[in-house]
Amino acid sequence: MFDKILIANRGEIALRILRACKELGIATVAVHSTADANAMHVRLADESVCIGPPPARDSYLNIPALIAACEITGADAVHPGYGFLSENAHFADVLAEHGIAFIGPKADHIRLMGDKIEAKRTARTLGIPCVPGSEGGITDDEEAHRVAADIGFPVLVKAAAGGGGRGMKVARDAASLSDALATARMEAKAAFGDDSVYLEKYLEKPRHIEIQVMGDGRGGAIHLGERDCSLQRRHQKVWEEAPSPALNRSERERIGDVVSRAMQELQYLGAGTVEFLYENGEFYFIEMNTRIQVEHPITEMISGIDLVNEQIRVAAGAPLSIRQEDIVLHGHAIECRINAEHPSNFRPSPGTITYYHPPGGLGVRVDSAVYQGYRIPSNYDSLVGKLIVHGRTRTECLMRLRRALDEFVVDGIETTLPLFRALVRNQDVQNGLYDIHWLEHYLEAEGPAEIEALRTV
Amino acid sequence: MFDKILIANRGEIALRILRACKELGIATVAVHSTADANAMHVRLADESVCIGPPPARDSYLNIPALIAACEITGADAVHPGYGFLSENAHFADVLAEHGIAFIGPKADHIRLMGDKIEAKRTARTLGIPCVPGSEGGITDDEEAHRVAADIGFPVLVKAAAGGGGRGMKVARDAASLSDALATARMEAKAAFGDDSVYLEKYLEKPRHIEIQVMGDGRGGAIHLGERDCSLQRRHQKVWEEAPSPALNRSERERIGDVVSRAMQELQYLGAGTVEFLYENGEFYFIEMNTRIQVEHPITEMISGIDLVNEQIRVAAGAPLSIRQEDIVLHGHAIECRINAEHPSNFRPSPGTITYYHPPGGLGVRVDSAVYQGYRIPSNYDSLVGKLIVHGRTRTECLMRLRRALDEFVVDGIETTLPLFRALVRNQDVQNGLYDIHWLEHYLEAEGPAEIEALRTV
Amino acid sequence: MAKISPIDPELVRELAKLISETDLTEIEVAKGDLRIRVARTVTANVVLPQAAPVAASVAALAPTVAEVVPVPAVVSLAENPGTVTSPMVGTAYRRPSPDAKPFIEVGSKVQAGDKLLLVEAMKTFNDIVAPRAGTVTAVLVEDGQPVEYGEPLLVIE
Amino acid sequence: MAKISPIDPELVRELAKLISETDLTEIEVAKGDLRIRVARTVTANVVLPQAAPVAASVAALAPTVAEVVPVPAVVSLAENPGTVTSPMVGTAYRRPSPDAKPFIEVGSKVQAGDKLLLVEAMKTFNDIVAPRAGTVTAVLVEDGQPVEYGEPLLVIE
Repeated sequence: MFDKILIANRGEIALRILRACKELGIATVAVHSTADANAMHVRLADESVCIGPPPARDSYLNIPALIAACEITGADAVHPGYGFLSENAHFADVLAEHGIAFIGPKADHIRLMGDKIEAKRTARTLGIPCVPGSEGGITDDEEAHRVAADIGFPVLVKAAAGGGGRGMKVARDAASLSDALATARMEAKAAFGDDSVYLEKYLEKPRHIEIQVMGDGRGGAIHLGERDCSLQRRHQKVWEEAPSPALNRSERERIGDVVSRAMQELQYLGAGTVEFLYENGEFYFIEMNTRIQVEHPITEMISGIDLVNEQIRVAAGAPLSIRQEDIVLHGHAIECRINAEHPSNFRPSPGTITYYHPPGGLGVRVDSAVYQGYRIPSNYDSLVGKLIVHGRTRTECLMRLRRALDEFVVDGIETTLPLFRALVRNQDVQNGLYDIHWLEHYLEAEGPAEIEALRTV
Repeated sequence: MFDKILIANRGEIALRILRACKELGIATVAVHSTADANAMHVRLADESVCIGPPPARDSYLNIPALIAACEITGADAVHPGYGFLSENAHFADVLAEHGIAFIGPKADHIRLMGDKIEAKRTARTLGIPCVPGSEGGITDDEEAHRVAADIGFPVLVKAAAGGGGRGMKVARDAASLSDALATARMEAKAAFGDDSVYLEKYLEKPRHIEIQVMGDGRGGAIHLGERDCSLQRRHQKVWEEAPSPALNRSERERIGDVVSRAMQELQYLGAGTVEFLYENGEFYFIEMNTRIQVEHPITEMISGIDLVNEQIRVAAGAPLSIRQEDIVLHGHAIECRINAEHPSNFRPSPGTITYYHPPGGLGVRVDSAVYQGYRIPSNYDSLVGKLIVHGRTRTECLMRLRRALDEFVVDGIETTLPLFRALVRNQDVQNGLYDIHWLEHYLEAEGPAEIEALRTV
Repeated sequence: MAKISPIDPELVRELAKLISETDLTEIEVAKGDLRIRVARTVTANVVLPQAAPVAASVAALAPTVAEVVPVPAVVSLAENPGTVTSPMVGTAYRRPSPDAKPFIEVGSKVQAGDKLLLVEAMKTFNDIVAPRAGTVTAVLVEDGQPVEYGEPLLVIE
Repeated sequence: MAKISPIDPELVRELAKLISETDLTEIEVAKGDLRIRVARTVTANVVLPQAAPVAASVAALAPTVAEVVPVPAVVSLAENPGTVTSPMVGTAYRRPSPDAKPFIEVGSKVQAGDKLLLVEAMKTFNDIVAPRAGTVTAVLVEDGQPVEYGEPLLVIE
């Protein structure tokens, strides 16, 4: 096992990693920019090193500074958290050159999954379902009709040379396909001087479903079920739950099995997430994240597995602590990402927290690095904390979330708490009837009024 | 189900009950003395009623005031919490007369278990093991030897008319029994004018082990395993854990089976705890508490059952939500009762909390009704809050408890946090090697110095 | 100096007015052998936003929130020595029976011991009597209104 | 005495204005036998015990706590315009090689651009040069001492 871990991150994930280290009896080194000298993880760490000025490129992304911090403290491993250098293969390489362990996947796998085209090709090779479409450009209408019938309507006709939405047409049935092809070709020709197009299955109301995996790097790999992260705003996840209200057990086992077998074949090491769009019972690969994710706690709540603890163990060469057959998912968990933002117009609201009182009691977990008197710096993301709630059923979880949101007090700054108070009361959310577009539509319609009504009375 | 529950209590348990009500969608009425007008449960309740001045006898123990509060708010049920009126059969009767449900056992069972002699007789009848001894007074030495051989040495020779330790002698073997009998008789004769004595098994280093039960009042009853509450100071529990480090699975199942069958026979309703002393693999009944207990959360953490939710359901006539065979105990949980007291001399320290930051993260639960700026009144008990920690193993639980205790900040008053920081680092505690006398001995020996060293650096 | 009081109340009042007007905490003036120093401790209002935020968030979140008794108002009324408060939780009645006329009205002159109201709790009617003689200047409860312990019922001046 | 008030309200008001304008907490003026003193307690800065309690409890609990850089000292030294701070995390060296003599000592006169120290990070030695001419009045690091970003290395006056 490692003796001393340097935590190359800040905020709640730095604290999360610090807690896992303490619980494993491993000494901790916090690094921080000058803006984070008073951060909670700095205060609680055994040692701390200031690595640079506030801009992330000069501090949290500063590889020489991080290596030097390892050297002067004698840290034998680095946990990169999420964001920053967590998916930087070069960082993993440099650490390896210096004989310092990187708590994450092999550099090759980071590189592979960081290249979106290569990632998709690999996924397909590994048997992970991708969005079906024509292999290459199509110039023949008959062939287009054959391919469309094969992948099923609606289909998206895309200019092969295209991008930015130009030359993209949706055909909902065979009758409209010829028109769509003609129009797309014309636009493609005009825009790119090339009228070849390709077809792809068009997903109208997909959900975002991702599978948590964990591998030992030697061909052992398991999955820990899915998370449903469909409630997004500008591609940012807002509310995540596990399991997905849309999946049944056999779907879960089917996709979980596919993914874990792929990870075994890849000899994947550490924690990872395979992300899919999901519609009408089918999964379509988007990308793979080769790191711990913000929303990992909901998987911990239903599986009983400490994912960061597990990351550290396998990075140190230990086998996985659990076998696939030992994993039993219990109940339901939801995470709300509480940001320092106006709850309905999402304007950032950095500043000092003048009063802070997190909720407590059964089934309530708060992962947050803030405290009363803490000033949220404007240099980094606006995450105040994550409220994670567990219940024996989804209904119990929703009721508990509602009461926990009602107890949560964060004063001095604007937060997105009222957004979640509105969401937990929303019929669609309660029924689990939402897709990746739902939240954007809600925020364009009745959302802002409902959120504002729940700010204060 | 009930529409509106009046919570006839204060502090953390009032908040605990309020949370359960909110999660069931039941409206809440908080009652409070004038000293508790700013209490958290009052602030979070749907309605609140001031029922009297600070002394408990005029407020929280004031039955007419509580009935009147039910009447003016239209509450259809009362949850009494623990302490105060929770084991007052008369209160249950008066509520029944007024057509208000009492969320607790039948009045007869409260009465039965409230009478210590009657409780022991009933326990014996129900097959619950009690401390073995002679049936009545013994005057004949030969009979005494026969009985002693039967119950096993060491035995306690007690004056039948005695009390307060006078006329009590311990005989460790047959050889010393005659002496002990003679001395005890002489002292008994001198003190009470009656030299008849009786024999009882003498427990030298017992543990306090209690079994959590839950009954539907119609003959359905289950147990949820045990709690080990041996770490006590002046008969006050300080640190509780579940499961007990001293019990194995077959012992747990054996005593659980005995107790749940007894509760079935009794047609017990609601939550209850059967308390035992435990030594050398044997259980000896002490008493039964006919209420929810302070330490109930550790059972919730390992069983996944919300005991207060279950109490409310069965009080409303619902069946138990779980069968015995559905109960699987997962991992290990420890509760620390953090009091507003000096950590080594236990002088009460009421006052205002000037800074409050509870720990968070995976496996950490805080049940507390305090907040920054809250003044702990001197009128009631000194419980600041309960820190409850869960882990997959006892070791993980201890490591997590240690890090959670390190994160916990309560300023402005003295608290017993340093006591727990010392206990979690203690070898005996880590090894689970303690009995009901351990903490008192520790506090007379190295305890105070170790605790003081962990106050501040 | 010994003959007349060295204190000039007017002077002190003038300084007091000045100190509060100017937001100062201390003024010292000396002229000749007269020296006056006035000071004011600005109550270091370590305004812990206790009640407010929690109450606000609760109120914000519980659309079913019932009428919470306005504690600040109660406190200030309760501090008025002429206020008669309820000695128990119950229901206040202003008349002995539904058809009878109220025991008292605003303006009624009362003697110590005069019956003012009834508070019913557990089917028992408890007399609320005047603690002293005076005139009823305010009646703060409706007939049949639920009252809690310590709630102001009426004011006798 | 009684005829004219010793208080000149205008004077006090003027002083009050001055005190708040200047951020002073006390002004005393004497002229002839008139003496006026005004004071203002700066609004009790709701001192949130942020750093203290957490740090204290942490320190209390982690017997393995390593040397935490004394932030207050750093801050005050860092504010000194003559202080040269480390531009990176690394290990500071005072001499070009183990046998050589130090680049500078306390009392050394330096020109802008003179080499003062080396900071090694990732096997690279980085020169720390004098930002201006002056005399070295303090050297704050030992040879081979780990330094963090912004840590004061020496002072040139």
